[in-house]
Amino acid sequence: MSIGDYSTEKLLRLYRQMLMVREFELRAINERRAGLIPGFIHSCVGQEATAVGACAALEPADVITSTHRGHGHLVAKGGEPKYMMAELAARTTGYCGGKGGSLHMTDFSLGILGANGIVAGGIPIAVGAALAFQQKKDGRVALSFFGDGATNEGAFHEALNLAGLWKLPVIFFCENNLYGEGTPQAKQAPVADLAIRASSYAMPGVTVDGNDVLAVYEATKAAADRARAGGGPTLVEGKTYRYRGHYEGDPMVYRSKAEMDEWKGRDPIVAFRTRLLSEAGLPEAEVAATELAVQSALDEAVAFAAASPKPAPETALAGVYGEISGGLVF
Amino acid sequence: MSIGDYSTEKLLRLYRQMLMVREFELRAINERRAGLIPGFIHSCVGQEATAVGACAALEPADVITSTHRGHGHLVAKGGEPKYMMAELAARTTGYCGGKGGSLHMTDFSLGILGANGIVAGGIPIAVGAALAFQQKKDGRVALSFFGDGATNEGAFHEALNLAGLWKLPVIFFCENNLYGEGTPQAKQAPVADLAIRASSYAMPGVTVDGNDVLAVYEATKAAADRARAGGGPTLVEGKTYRYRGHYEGDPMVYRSKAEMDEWKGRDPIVAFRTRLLSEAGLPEAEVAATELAVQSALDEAVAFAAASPKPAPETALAGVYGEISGGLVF
Amino acid sequence: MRTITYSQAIYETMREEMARDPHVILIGEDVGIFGGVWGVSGDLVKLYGEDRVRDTPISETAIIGAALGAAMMGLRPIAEIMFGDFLPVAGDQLVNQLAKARYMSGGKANVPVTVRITTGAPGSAAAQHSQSPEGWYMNVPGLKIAVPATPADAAGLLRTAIRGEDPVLFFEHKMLYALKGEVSDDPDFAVPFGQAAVRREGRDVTLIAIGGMLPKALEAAETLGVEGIEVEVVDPRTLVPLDKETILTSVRKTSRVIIAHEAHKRLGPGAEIAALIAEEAIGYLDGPIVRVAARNVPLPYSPELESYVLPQTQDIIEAARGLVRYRL
Amino acid sequence: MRTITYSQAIYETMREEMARDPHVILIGEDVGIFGGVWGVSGDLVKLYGEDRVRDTPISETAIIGAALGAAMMGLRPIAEIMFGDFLPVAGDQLVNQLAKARYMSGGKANVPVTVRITTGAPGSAAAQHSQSPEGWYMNVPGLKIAVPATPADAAGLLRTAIRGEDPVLFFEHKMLYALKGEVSDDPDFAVPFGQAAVRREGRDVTLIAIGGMLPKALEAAETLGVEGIEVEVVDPRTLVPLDKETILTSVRKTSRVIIAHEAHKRLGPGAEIAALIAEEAIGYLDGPIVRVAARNVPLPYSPELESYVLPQTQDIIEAARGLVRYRL
Ligand SMILES: Cc1ncc(C[n+]2csc(CCOP(=O)(O)OP(=O)(O)O)c2C)c(N)n1
Ligand SMILES: Cc1ncc(C[n+]2csc(CCOP(=O)(O)OP(=O)(O)O)c2C)c(N)n1
Ligand SMILES: [Mg+2]
Ligand SMILES: [Mg+2]
Repeated sequence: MSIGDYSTEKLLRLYRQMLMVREFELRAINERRAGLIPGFIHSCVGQEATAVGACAALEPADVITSTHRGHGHLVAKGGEPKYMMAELAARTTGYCGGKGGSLHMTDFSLGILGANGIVAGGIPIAVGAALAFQQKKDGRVALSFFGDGATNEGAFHEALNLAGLWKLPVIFFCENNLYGEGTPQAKQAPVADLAIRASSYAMPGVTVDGNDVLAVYEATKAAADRARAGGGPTLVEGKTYRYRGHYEGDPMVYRSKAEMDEWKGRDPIVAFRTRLLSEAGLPEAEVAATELAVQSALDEAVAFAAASPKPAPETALAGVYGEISGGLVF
Repeated sequence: MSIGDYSTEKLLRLYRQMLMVREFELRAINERRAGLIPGFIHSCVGQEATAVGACAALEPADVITSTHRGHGHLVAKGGEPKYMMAELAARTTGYCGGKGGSLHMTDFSLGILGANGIVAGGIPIAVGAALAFQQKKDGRVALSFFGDGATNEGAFHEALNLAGLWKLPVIFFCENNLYGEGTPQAKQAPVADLAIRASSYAMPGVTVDGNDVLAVYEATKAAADRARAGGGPTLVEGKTYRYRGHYEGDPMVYRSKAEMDEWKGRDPIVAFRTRLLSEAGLPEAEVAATELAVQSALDEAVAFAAASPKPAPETALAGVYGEISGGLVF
Repeated sequence: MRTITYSQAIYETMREEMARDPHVILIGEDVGIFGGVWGVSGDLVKLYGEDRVRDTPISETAIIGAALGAAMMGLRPIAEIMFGDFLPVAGDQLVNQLAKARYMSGGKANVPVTVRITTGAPGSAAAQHSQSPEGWYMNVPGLKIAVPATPADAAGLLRTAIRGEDPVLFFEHKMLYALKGEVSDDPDFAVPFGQAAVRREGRDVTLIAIGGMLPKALEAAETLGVEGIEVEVVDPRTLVPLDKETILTSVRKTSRVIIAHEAHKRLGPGAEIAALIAEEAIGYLDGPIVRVAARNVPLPYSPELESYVLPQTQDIIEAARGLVRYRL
Repeated sequence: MRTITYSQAIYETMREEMARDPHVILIGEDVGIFGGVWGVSGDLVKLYGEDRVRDTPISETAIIGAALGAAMMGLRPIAEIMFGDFLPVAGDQLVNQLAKARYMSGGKANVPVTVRITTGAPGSAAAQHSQSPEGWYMNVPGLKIAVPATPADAAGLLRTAIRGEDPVLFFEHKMLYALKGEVSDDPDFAVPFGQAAVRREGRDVTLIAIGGMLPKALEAAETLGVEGIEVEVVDPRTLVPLDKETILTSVRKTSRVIIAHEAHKRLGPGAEIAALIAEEAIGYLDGPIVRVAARNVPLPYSPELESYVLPQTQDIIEAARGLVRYRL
């Protein structure tokens, strides 16, 4: 597909989402410094195209599992910035009422089964969701995001094997940003393209430019179509890069400025904006309006979070179980 | 290599070991029925060539980790039938003084780091041994035996990745007997040749006829040579078949008599005996003498086990820790 | 009422619940054509097909994770873990995912997962096939833990687990599978969690027996009764939630407590029960809180060593005799 | 003597032991160039090279398994698990392999493995990065468990662990890393396992404080002292082996016990200590055995919720006041 085959609306939506992901995080980082946000933040600045391109290939009823670096996935799957910001600010109005924070945001109504603090922890869960879809024959698809580092966990292996075996409607999306915390990918696995691991599970594996939102979309769409048609799972690897530290505050001793600069020269948002104007011929004004809209949505989100109430301490005890039996030792 | 390239001594040793594995187990099964042996037994009858061929490629200082189906590995790595039988009979003279039983037999002096009751549990341990060898540069090699079913455990994946990454001197030997308990291999993984999984870890993978002891030996020898030369690990898959139940008593509802009969027609011991006589030209008398020697060693082993003392109950408390601090709550 | 084994009670409850609710599925190693290594799932695969009774690869992490994901999407999976010893292979999915999914989501995730797990020493199965992990996850909020000791409870607690909305670790003691007992014919027969059963009344000693220790406890109580020591045998039935009231009521009556379980003594489930009593009923006690449990060593293979390590009926009897003689 | 932080004490001990014995290696996620996510391993990779300080993939099962295998072959690995919450990812290798290797082999396997693990809530890290798993493996015979609460103990217990022959789970509390204290200059300075430390003497209440609770316990004792309640603060230092004698001696003296830990209350390590006291010193008690611990819910993200769930200094103070007023 060429960029001309996409509707203006679709292109703008991709652009808006990528921008929202980036600006949401930059705001959150600021608000954390300003004291609104108590917990730590793992940003995905630089990686917006994988989250947005992959989720654009899904239907609203499809589901995702996310990671510790999950803000992008949430926005891309339709997450509301104001509920996200409120969760980061630990407010009752946040996605988890302040109980989860960045690592655990969940919205079942949007098919977001949860960020996850455990590397590779969400992969088997996505496989389980896909099992339910296969069983119910409801045509839905599950997609699991995870990093390059996660592909070295046993959970990755077991989950992919089960999915390949049962031909489950699931997409395994590896965001290969070349590092797991401070350890380069080459020191974590002896293979450069992680998509090769698909062959152990008799499923297709494809590596795409993770900074090209359309390439990501197309690869994921093909995987989703195959999954929906009963063709089973796919492993998609998007090569990308995170600009900021593993977490905010990371001194980043493990990589060079030259490497970072090189990747910043391939910025997914800047590149896409250029293409929107030059190749797709979108008017600058429309693009600029989108940018303004993102900023004002974020102003609102921050204001909403700041104005929302903090949870009452005793409410910490609620929500552990679905059935509460009064008086029992829980 | 052709069979003519092997010394008579070597050929006879391979034959004796395979026969010992088989006869040891048949004796043990009998002795279990007779009441000498209290625990359960997972026999490897039919799979003797993988254990014997693989260990023949190792040096005495090399080490192995074994499985729940480990009697063959132990015999092949030099284990003494009498200490093995005594362990099965839960005597103080057994390999673990009666504390381990079939699932946990260990002899460090022979490089046997232990059978294992946990599927895939021994694989990371072998990798650790190989790490020590690499660190000490002592030229030793570790070999981990495991079944087809074990390749679906996360531990398999993590261990092979680490070994491939660090180029550790270790051999991963998969005894693919087509079943994990009652579940056929095809219902456990979507790939038929498990050696393909090596490619995820940038190591060579090879599939051999696991009923051909020389083929197993040669593949393992090549892997051991490579490992010793700093070339890193290899995944070797030997296709074979177990004749008896997963455990003694298994009703075997999951497979057909036709399938079993077909494999019995490819018996590794019978086939090798024929080749010894016809191709290698060994005199029948020499082969027969070997057979007699095995039987009398086993007579001795059983007598030794039966005559050995049972452990005193209180000795159950010893051997949990290396340093015992009197009076403390352990 | 019908008289069936503990194993049959579990099988029938699964069969009935699968008939009643198409969302109930069973996944695990060899649960299909093999019928379960312990024979419990029997012909379920013939009755409900390979789609709903799924043999899995040997992948405990994937089994628990898949059950969790499927539950979030509306199924009610029963996952079988063949030996409790293998639970740690699925450690993360149990501890960090299954247990916490609801809470982390702010209460939104529904997690109706029943994990059926065998427990206890079947005899000379050694250190990796004999453990009693009932207590291993009690320190992990979010899981419920059932320890049925009779066929009726096996059926009734399992039904509660399957129909409930929370993850349950359901421990089936291998040596109880053949135990026979009466089970209700009511297809809705369920035993609520958090209600202990007083299996025998007595005024002298409260004997809290967990899971596989119940038969031994009743045997000990019988012997002690002949000696004039009247033992009240309390079966907690679930460890989480724990029926504090029934336990404390009995303790207040007898003033003497023995807790018996097959798990190792150190920080086994009995430690929590003892601590609870020491916290809430200390003034009623006429003697130490005694735990009869496995010694703190891995389970050895040799029958002589093993029976020395495991708690025996005789150990309970001696503990009770000691207790009634005890003067504070 | 020098005054250094808890973190520095661990770093220096590793550095010294690596200098002393070439068999000591360090493996774990980001222990090399990153210097450890908690900064503890610092420049060790520069000092000892990538061969002895190995960054691993994110593979906790392989990390523990590799440490075990290497130890069997004569190395003395230190393995780092970044957050205690991740221990269950390596569950089988810890529970069924590392803990049991010696015993199953009939006592033959030597298993000198030190697993360094961070524990405790660093603040708003939520349910999967805040847990205190000190008790999770106490029911698994074969492991030793150290819970250093001071820089000196961090150094001394770590040296004992590294030089010992058994697997040790060494829990480093994240909120103690910056704590300063005096540490001996003796390069052989070691603190034996199984010897509790009485951190403050007192006749009214025995307060057993585990790991990160020690500073809070001492703070509470200070406040209570002003009120005339003299608290004896006992730091067990190791949970396995546990120094029963020091604990019981203190309890016999004060007749009142509080146990404080950051782990959840239900079947946290305090349950074993409480059960032990209830078993061996019941006649000395003038009141209930009180546990001050985290509530039985996963750790929430919100600071308000989190501090409600975690045990606070004030909770200890109130428990002590209640105890001295208590009449049996
Ligand atoms: C089981 C587990 N081990 C370790 C960690 C600590 N940790 C958090 S993120 C991370 C790196 C993950 O790398 P990758 O999968 O490549 O994702 P990225 O951070 O690059 O997006 C690590 C090691 C964890 N959260 N869970
Ligand atoms: C972690 C774990 N899961 C399940 C089992 C039960 N189990 C014992 S052997 C076995 C089958 C193993 O299959 P495979 O690896 O092919 O070896 P084989 O028995 O065929 O030699 C199973 C499932 C176990 N021991 N450990
Ligand atoms: Mg990464
Ligand atoms: Mg097999």
